[in-house]
Amino acid sequence: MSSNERALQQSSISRVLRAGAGLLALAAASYALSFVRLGAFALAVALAIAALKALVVLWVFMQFGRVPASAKLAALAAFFMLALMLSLMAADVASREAAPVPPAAAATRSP
Amino acid sequence: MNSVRHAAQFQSLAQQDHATRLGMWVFLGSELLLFAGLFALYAAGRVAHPAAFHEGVAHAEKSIGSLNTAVLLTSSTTVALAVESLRRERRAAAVTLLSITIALGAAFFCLKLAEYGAHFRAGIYPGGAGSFFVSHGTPGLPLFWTLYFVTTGLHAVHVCVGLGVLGLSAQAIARGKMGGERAYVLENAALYWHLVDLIWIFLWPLYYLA
Amino acid sequence: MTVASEPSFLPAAEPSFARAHTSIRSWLLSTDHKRIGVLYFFATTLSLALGGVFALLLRIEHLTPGPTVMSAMTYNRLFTLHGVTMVWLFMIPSIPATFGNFLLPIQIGASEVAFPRLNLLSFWIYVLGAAFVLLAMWLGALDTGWTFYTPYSVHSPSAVVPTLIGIFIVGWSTILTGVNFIVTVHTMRARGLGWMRLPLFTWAIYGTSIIQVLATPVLGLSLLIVSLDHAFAWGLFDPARGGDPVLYQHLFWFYSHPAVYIMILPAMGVVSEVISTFSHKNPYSYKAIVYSTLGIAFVGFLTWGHHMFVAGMSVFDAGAFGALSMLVAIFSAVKVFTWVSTLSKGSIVLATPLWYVFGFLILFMFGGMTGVAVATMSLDVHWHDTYFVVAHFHFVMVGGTLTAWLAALHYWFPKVTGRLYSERWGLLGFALVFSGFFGTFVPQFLLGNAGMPRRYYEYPERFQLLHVASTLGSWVLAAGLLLTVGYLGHALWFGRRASGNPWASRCFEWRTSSPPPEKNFSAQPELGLDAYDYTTPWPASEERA
Amino acid sequence: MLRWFRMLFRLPPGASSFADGVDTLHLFLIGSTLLGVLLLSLLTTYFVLRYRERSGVRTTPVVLASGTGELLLVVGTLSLFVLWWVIGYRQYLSMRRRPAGAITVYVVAKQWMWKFSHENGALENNVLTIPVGRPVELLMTSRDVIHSFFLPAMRVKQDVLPGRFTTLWFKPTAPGRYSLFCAEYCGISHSAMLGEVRVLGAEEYQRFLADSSGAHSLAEIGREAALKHACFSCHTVDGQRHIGPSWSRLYGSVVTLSNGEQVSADAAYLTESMMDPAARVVAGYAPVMPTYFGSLDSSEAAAIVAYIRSLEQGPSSPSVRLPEVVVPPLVASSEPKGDLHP
Repeated sequence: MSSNERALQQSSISRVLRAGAGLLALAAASYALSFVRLGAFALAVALAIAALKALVVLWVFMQFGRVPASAKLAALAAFFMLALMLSLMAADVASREAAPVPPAAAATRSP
Repeated sequence: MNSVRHAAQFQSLAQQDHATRLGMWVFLGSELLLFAGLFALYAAGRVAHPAAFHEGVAHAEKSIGSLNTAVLLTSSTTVALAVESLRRERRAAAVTLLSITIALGAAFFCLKLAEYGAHFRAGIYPGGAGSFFVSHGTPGLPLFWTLYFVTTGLHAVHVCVGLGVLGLSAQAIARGKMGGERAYVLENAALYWHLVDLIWIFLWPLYYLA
Repeated sequence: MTVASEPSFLPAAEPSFARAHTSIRSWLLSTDHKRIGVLYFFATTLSLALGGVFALLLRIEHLTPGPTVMSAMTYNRLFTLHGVTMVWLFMIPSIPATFGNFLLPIQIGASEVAFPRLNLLSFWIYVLGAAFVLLAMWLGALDTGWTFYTPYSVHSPSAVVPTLIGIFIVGWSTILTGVNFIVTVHTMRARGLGWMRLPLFTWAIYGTSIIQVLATPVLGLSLLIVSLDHAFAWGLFDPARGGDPVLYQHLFWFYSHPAVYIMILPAMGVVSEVISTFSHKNPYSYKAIVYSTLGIAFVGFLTWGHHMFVAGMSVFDAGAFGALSMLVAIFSAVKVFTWVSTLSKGSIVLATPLWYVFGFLILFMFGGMTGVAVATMSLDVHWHDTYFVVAHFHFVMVGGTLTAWLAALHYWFPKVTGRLYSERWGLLGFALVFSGFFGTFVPQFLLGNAGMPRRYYEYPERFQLLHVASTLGSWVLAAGLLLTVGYLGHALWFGRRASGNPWASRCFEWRTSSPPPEKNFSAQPELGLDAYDYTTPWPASEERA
Repeated sequence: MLRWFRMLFRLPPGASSFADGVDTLHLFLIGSTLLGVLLLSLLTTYFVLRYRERSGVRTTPVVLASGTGELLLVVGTLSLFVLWWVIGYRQYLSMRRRPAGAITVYVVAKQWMWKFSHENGALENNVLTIPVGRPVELLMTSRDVIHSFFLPAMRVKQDVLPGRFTTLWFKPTAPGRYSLFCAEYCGISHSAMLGEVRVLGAEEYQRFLADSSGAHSLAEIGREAALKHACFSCHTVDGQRHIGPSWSRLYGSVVTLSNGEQVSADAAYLTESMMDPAARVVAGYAPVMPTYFGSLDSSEAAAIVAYIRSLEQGPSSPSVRLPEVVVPPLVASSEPKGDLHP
């Protein structure tokens, strides 16, 4: 088949080990950061580190770079659908105008 | 080791390798979307009840969760190493590394059960049942915990499936049925394990850290 | 452009796929994609018959405003079963699993799908899922409607959980078939058959598989959650515990709107094939149809909110979904324009498949435009959950997919069975089906305008006339379908023998014998001549039915 | 023109301010659909007749799409769709944006009946009486599953959700009796959950208000409900601090919350504090108030808000005297509580 099949075969062991160590380091950092009072940024920082770890797993362990193009497309399409569903559902809940209780026209005290 | 013949419908082993790899990635896409609904419910729930989700995270078993993260990340590394050693025809190393991965996966599962036990003792049950919710009345708190149980439960099921698949691969290598040419069977099993790890990478911050 | 060499029309030396092995076990456990297609055909046709019986009972009940033949409980269970059986057991698997399985490998010049054993496993998973749904029917069925809206679906005392498990299992069969077809098209194409030379039916099945793989897991999840809520009262959507029923509707429609495109895309593939073959002409714009297929497959995911304009969704989301829904409608319009333009300067032969395709065009234009009408937000406020919406989706599902399924049945009947059906009966069948369909569902548009809500056991007297008209129409439609079963069954044994290419088509599946041998092509399939190149004359040996 | 269209397409006569706009868009849209279908059918018939197969000729020239023709059709159709979306969205917005000064009616949908409570305390089951010509706003919630308030003649519909308030407004333009349907499947008697909206002339409506308002203003009913739910065990009405803030001079005043924000104690804040007390706690008070969600339905909540509002000018002066006659128990309170599953 194409040459990239052969390239998939050999990926250096030290690269895998370094990636593994990096992942554990990132996890430790995220754990440590969770004790710091970051307030609103806490979730953003944690998710950013998680995204970084995810990229390492995808790129080094799953060799996303050297996978056939159609497989890359499938993965990206799935991620796009996840993001689409998540954003539109959260937007719905966020942008829902709360139904105010109109001031009860008290019969006695209305100005 | 006899040269492995490709299945009838394929013209060459490379085409079979390409097909199974593509099939696996498309299947991983559908697995990701199975969890997408739960992440979407978390996002919508967090927007609707920010206070409840903060309180929920505060009561999570952060230590067990973080230990589980370390366990799963290490198992991801060992399964990747197993794939590399099988590619270099070092079967014994591959089998040992796979056994370590399976052991770590089992450890993750046991830790998860222990964590559930801790929650039950604390009176946290799915559906907002349990004494915990009597004293903690924040609206939306039962939603957080039910979502936690459903998401981590479904993830635990996928961990078990992953363990099964890795076990079968290890057995096949040990019995010599899977060599360098047909390494893609182990690679696909490893891909599934990496997906399970990827999902946990995002579960951990959402339910334990922030 | 090489003039085609002698194609293999002569009956193949080796026996056809149906004759190769004749034991029951060889059929039930066969990994031959053609046999699995035939197995799916019988399973889905049984489901169609079952769903059709439910529909007829519902229509009979509506002959009078009050109770007619059944109680409210039975009626509520029947309309739910009609929905569940038709959507998951017939509409979604019918064209992709039956004709997709049978024809996809042949149309790309391959001998088999990429994963034959997985293909067989998908069929038996479908049968297991259908068994669960039948078990639920036996246990008293459920009365939540095919949408299972919470909180009612969580509190309903009926057999909700077995049905949801059944649909969950059928869902997995759809995903595995989708994965199988995507990999087949990507890796098993014959040498020299580029993406832009694939037959349009293959493109339609490929687009459908993308939707199946990406949308079905979300349905699996939402049904799993409703099952847990129903069984253990976990209340993930229970407002008292922080949940929100509208979120369930988001998850459900995220699957269910792409699901309606799973139902219509294969039908569009059939129409493209039939129009090109019977007008013996290249499609007016091959690229337009391919890109609109892919457009529908992806943009179909963005529009699910138009089912929830009055459900309590925020105004911002409602506006966004309304606009996106208009975008997806344009792809269907492009297809209709392209089909009609393909007819010009052709050499048109009027046969039953083409009659069904003309029926499809009329009904799909009505159905599609009323879809755009219902997606127009202020009009949807009046029409939502009324018979107008029922009429709209029956126009696109029955008028669209069922009509295209009948067209496919007649078009590929010679290829699958090696026999020819009689055109006269075919035309009569079409006339009954088309007029019966019109009689059934046009009154329902008017009922919807008048404000008759859907899923009503009893209704005010002023709607009775239209209901009676609709019921009479449904009897004519049923008669047409029964007649079709009759003459096609007759043709199976007594029909004239069909050659490899009775319709003088250039598409690849007509370049092998009918029915094809087990490995699809007796010799190496020569696909040099394009699938829609009607400029070179085909050798004289090609006879016409 | 519209009259013909409504008669031909079985549309009910328009009885609200939305009806004409919606029906005109409907006519424009369905009209162009019919025209489009007719044109394409004629074109297909012409092609079939013109290009029938001449005996044996089965080869045809390759005809490739002209880019511009295709583009024109696409852009034309798409602009038509977008135009419909723009008109539709504007009308939808006007349906969702509530006018000021509308008559408010609280609607409680319950498995298989509608309960209306007017501002003057009048309660009606399955029949809603409103005046012609004045906008009316319905504040709706459900006690069990999802229902949907549907008035075909007014061209309005809105799902009624449990655990949440949804609103719907319309301005009736013609007196008469209009049928009310439940449009979301809600169980075995979904098709029996019918109702009626009676639109009266101005003076009949006043007569209806007079004889149906009973002896008590909403504030008095509110005080009654507050007594029943033991609000006074934590809240005083004469300005003194207690476990909870005092209700005297509370309505409309600006209160500082525990997180330092300032918010005006209007009806929305008060209702939210009843349903979700911990959300925005006033500074200096412990968040110990239990939630009343589920045990206090919308009409009682509105009545309590009215009572708090009646204390705007100062401590509860004797002017709010309860009449000697025995106060009939609130209809709502006699309902069996908790038919919502635990």
